[in-house]
Amino acid sequence: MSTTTADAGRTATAVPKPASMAQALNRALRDALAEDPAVHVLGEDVGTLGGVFRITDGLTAEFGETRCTDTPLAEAGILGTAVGMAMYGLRPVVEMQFDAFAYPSFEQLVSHVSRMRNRTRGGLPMPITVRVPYGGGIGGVEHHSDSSEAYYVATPGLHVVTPATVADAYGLLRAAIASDDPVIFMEPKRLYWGKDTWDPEAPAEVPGIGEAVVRRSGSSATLVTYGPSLPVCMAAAEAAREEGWDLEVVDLRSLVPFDEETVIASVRRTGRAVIVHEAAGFGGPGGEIAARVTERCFHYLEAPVLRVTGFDVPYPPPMLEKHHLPGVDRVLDAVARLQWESEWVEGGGR
Amino acid sequence: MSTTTADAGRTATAVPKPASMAQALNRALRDALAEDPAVHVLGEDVGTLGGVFRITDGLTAEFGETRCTDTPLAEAGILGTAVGMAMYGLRPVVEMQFDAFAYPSFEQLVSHVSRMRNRTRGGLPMPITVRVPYGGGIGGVEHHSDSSEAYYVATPGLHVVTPATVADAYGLLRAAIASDDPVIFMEPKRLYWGKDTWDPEAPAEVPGIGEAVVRRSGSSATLVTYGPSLPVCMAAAEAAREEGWDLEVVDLRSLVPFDEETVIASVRRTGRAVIVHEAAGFGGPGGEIAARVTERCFHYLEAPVLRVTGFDVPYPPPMLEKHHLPGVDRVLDAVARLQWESEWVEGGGR
Amino acid sequence: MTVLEQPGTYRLSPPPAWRPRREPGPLLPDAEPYRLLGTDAELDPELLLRLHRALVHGRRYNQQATALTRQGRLAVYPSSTGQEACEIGAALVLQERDWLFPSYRDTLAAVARGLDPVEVLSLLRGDWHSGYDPRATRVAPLCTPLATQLPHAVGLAHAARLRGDDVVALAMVGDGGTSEGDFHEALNFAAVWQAPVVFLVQNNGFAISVPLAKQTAAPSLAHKGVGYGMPGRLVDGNDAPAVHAVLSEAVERARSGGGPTLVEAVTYRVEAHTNADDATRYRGDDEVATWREHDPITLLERELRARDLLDDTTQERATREAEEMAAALRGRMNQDPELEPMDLFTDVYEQQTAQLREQAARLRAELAAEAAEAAGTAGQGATGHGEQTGHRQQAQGEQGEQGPQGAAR
Amino acid sequence: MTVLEQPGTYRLSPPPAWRPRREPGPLLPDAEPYRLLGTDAELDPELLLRLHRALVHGRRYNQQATALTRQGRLAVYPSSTGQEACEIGAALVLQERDWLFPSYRDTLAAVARGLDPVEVLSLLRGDWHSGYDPRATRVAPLCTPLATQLPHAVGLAHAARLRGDDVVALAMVGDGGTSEGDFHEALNFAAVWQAPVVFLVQNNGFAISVPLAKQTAAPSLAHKGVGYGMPGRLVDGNDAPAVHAVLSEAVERARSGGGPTLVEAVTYRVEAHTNADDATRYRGDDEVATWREHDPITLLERELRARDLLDDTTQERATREAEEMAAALRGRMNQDPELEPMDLFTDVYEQQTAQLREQAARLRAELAAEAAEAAGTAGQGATGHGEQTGHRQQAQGEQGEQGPQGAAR
Ligand SMILES: Cc1ncc(C[n+]2csc(CCOP(=O)(O)OP(=O)(O)O)c2C)c(N)n1
Ligand SMILES: Cc1ncc(C[n+]2csc(CCOP(=O)(O)OP(=O)(O)O)c2C)c(N)n1
Ligand SMILES: [Mg+2]
Ligand SMILES: [Mg+2]
Repeated sequence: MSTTTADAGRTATAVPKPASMAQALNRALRDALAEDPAVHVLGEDVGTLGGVFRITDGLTAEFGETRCTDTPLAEAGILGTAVGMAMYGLRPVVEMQFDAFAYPSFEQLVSHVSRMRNRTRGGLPMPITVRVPYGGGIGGVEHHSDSSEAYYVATPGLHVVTPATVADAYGLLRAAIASDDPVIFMEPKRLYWGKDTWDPEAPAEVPGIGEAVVRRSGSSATLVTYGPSLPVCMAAAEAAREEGWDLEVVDLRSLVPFDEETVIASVRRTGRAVIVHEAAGFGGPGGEIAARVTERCFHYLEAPVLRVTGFDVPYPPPMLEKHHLPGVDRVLDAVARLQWESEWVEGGGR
Repeated sequence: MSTTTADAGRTATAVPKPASMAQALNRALRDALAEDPAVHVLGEDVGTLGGVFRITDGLTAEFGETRCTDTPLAEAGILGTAVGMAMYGLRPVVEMQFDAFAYPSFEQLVSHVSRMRNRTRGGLPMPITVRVPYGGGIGGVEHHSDSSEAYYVATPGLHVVTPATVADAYGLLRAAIASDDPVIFMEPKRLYWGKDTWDPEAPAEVPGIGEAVVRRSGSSATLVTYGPSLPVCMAAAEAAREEGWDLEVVDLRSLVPFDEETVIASVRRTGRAVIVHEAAGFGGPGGEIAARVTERCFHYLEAPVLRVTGFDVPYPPPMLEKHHLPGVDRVLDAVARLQWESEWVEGGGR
Repeated sequence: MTVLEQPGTYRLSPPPAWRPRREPGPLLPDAEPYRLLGTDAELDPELLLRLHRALVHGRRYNQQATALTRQGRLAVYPSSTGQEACEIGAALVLQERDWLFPSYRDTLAAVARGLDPVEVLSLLRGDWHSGYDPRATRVAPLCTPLATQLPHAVGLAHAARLRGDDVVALAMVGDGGTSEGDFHEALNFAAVWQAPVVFLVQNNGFAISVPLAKQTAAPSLAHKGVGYGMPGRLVDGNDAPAVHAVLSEAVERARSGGGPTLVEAVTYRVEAHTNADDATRYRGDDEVATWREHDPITLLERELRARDLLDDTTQERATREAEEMAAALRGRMNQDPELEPMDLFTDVYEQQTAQLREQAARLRAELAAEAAEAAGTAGQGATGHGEQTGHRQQAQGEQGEQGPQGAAR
Repeated sequence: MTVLEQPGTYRLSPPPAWRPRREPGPLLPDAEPYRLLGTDAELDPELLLRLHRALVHGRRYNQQATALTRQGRLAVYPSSTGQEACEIGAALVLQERDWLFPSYRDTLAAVARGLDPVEVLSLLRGDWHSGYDPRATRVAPLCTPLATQLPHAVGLAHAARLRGDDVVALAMVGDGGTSEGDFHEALNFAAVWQAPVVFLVQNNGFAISVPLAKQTAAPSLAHKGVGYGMPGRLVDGNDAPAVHAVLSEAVERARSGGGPTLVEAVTYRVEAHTNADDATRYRGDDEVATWREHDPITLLERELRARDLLDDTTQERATREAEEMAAALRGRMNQDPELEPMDLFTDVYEQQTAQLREQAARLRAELAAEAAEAAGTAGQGATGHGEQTGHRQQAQGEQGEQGPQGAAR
């Protein structure tokens, strides 16, 4: 990359041009800082360095050290002080350096951030955005590729949002920062550098937090997905045409709130569904989605809802990750298992 | 209670007599300490006090301070030092004082305990038992009644075990301590003091970790449950007779490994299922179970698998908890929604 | 000036030119806890009498709250009997605009700050989590997970400073709580940011049953300050004017930009950990007796008498007022609190999610059914899990949402 | 004797009789980092030469590993160039039975301990997580989550002591890592249990881009020791014999039951954080240049020359041996590692769960299909996501498991 994120943002232009998700996120932070003096960015290396993924590039230079602050190296401390800042009316945007490095802040998140509004009867809302770069596929070594969303999804009081497009990266991050509720904003690392046509000077409006979007219409079956698995599903849908399947792809965009209506409408239409995510299957978000879809679409379903997910193992080392990550083939295999033949063989045990 | 736990254990007798889950757990720890010098109990107040629930009562007196040790007040430190002890060949049994107070140790659990065996190719197994008193219904104030199992279930590499009977409390805890894998041993607080006929001198063998048990046979529908919700389901099954339903109740006993075969066999037999747990529904273990059961029982099912769970809210204050906890009525309501009429009304939207 | 505002000054030089980044000497606590009672220090009589009255009230409040547990009016009460000088000191040194961050043991500090005692006791009564409005009272919710409120205090103090407000945060924690990682991270952030915050450690000798020496091997807890570059101060926690003086100085330092202070108050938890605890399991009466002789009220009264500041009338008045306060509290706590089950669903999010709306509707229906049943009960005697066939009947309307047509299958 | 073995000695007495629980003085670090080079201390010539050879090797190892990242042979490499004296010192002071707990930056310490460098580099190469057997080598897995390995070291040292084994654990952490809660909890446990463990903090001035003064306001990191009741020692981390001496003494104290020590070695990270980092974003060349003049190898060679212990021949031999080591490493690292995708499922649990068996079977089938396809590819040129209709066909056999009979619906 020769243009830095900051440069790209500063160049005024009316013509939409390719931008990366990293650039859109940077721009969202910049615009939020500029518009609202209550917004403060804090985290490890977010200042001079601009973050290890350069998402905060240029912010300290532009807004000063007190608006974009390098903290001591302690995630519970970062989130805990953010709670205090929010108590005083600020809107902290916290960066966790990697998925697995958010774990030290888990107690603050579960015991305080998620409950503060409720326990104080609305007295202390927590307008905190926690940015968590997550997922694999970037060749990261151990502890750098976790898909940790299941933990957040199971915690009442949090919003869990994850963009899969450049425009959503901007729009959803702005919405997260503007939200008076705590938002876990999960950034799919491997989509950081993918470019899309997007005009940083006129960022298009996107649907808000809690609205799923049908990224591709289809009639044979629905792929329900989010974040890093959206491109996989789009590619699978493309490839499926060769096999005669016309797949619909729903991008959830936020896991909490969960847009049940959009998903259910799609599955009722197609009668079949596969849920795709990178997080381990067992106990992952896919189970919840499958259960919910099934409950409300039972008699519309031609086959059980299937899931294609990461295996139920610790995230593997980079040289093996391709075997772990749900790819196009695995998605198509699952689609194939959606009982397309009208008669089906009587099953024995496994 | 006039007999203390320790007394009850020491009184030799051949006749089975009532014992509480707390007594059985205490006995299991005592027997494990006596049989294997590698077993060490550690936690906050586990020594002289015998733990706030008295589960470790008398252990320090009997085995000395180095076998049952009061640690400094730091859960990450407790679990982290247990990791080191396990690396040296010991078998630590860690007590977390309450569910929510295990959160500070979350990073050690996820980043180390659950992965150590895998990352070292079996070189460093983690025979650690983490005892977590969990769940509500005991009038506990904020942060004392969490059902945190969803977090553990979503973490590959951990076993998640939870007894619902006195005999299981003993048998499963012994099995957990004997396991070379890390076990999150979740103790349903509100069952601690319930008594059952159980002979502490001849603790009956119970099925091992990973085996579910059918606690009540029935033909109309299956209730799938575990831990604190087992008694609720048993009572519901009893009450359901009056409404003409003959319910089967499956006690999972361990969430990981998950005994798919027992559950699936039951649901295939009955054709209907309700999953009952206290943890919040959204992202809770019930979604996983429902998804899995549906996947493998799809054409056997007369109705979608339903769930009865805690609401998706922070655990409420004690005076309101009865409204939150899944009770007999809510279970029966769900059973009633299992589409018993052969014709069913065409549905509109919600 | 915070380090944030002085870029460039923070580099280590290579060892030949190495020097400590600040002088450690002034950060270390004195060799003995600071004490005023029994010395001939000049003391403000008005302050002494104010402290006395507050201590007497505080003691009575503790007794009354403990009594309320026996009557089933509180779920649990962690008493601060014997530690009143710390609780009162913390409350009195703060200005109205300052913030207090109490732990679960510090209801007395909140009450002494002027909060409604019934609201303060909500958590322990069990009708809600935080019974008062933190922004209105500038008292953070009573905090149960140990030491977790300390970083909140730092963040709030930092935020106030960034906004140019003259606000100090005072955070309370126990000796046991100092072992938690959050204690460490909070103190470190506070010192690096030079946040206007005061940490008050009440070293009452125990964390439930665990005595101090199993908690730390440090010379004192105040010695932890130097590791953060923060002054550590040691004070006799049963010497009310000393606690007041040390905390006042720390608050003043914080307010004037001098950064955070760690104060260790050496005191003793005279009662059991809570009403549910059995302290005889882990300590003897002798130890308790020794400390009872060092009781904060006794010590202060001795001093007041010695200085001719307290006569029987004044003493009796304090006692009488305390009795009145206790009676009022008792009276109000003997009322059943008003409960609203639907509150389960309010304030989980700013706007209820669709899922929560649905769950709320379900609970509302249940409550309505229960109410209807209760209304009918007098005549019919039905109890238990609702009417016999109620479940079957009730479910009819809800079915069929899962499919287009029965025949379609 | 650990505190566990002395019940009764640990009570606080009321303030009138208060005294520090141990004398703070001896716990505090000296005012300056300990230094041997450039002094006229008596030094063991053999040790000096051993250190020199190890430093030269270590530097070359760092360079080679960094070069391997450019060739795509390592996913990432965090170099310890400039910090070799600390890495080597840590390795050399340990007995075979002792344990080393390295962070991700400390591959050199593991290599200097005698481990196979290719195995040590597994994590950073990406073929597996820990490439060596920790029990066989008594080196814990390289640890990425900061400071989290410190409590492991404490637990292991404690366990060894309980078993009566004469084992010391040495744990390494960076200046940034000292801010984490786990650092605090580990040091506290170690001191309370008097565990035979040594904590070596390599203060290299930065945590990635964050300089020390944004990390702590303490006089030095060694000053943190007193807050745990543990001696804090400060050493010039670029003075190899000084590092060796201070660590030896600490290891000796631990071994003889004297408890843990916190050692801060003041050093500098001369290279970027890793090959992926751009250090010019946060520091100037001047600072780096200053520190390069204080290079551990230069300093040691100057001393050796001054003491007539190093001639050109010896120096050349060290360089030549280092080159040989580097060439061998290069050669081996240029081989593709053998990968076994099915390893994903081994050692997750002692026994595979039913779910994992099923998932393993699925991957095995995929691999077989891929292999078959690859075998056929040469002739047919098929690529992409398998054969065109492969998915439809393949799925046939697996269906029907979900129901008793199609007709039954
Ligand atoms: C994180 C956490 N772990 C454990 C507990 C359970 N617990 C409640 S009070 C207490 C002891 C606290 O001791 P200390 O900090 O000295 O305060 P004190 O009770 O003496 O006021 C413990 C272990 C808790 N509340 N939070
Ligand atoms: C818990 C955790 N948080 C964040 C990170 C990301 N990270 C990796 S290295 C690093 C800086 C470490 O600095 P320091 O401890 O001084 O060690 P050094 O790199 O200088 O050797 C950070 C923030 C991590 N590895 N673990
Ligand atoms: Mg205490
Ligand atoms: Mg560093």
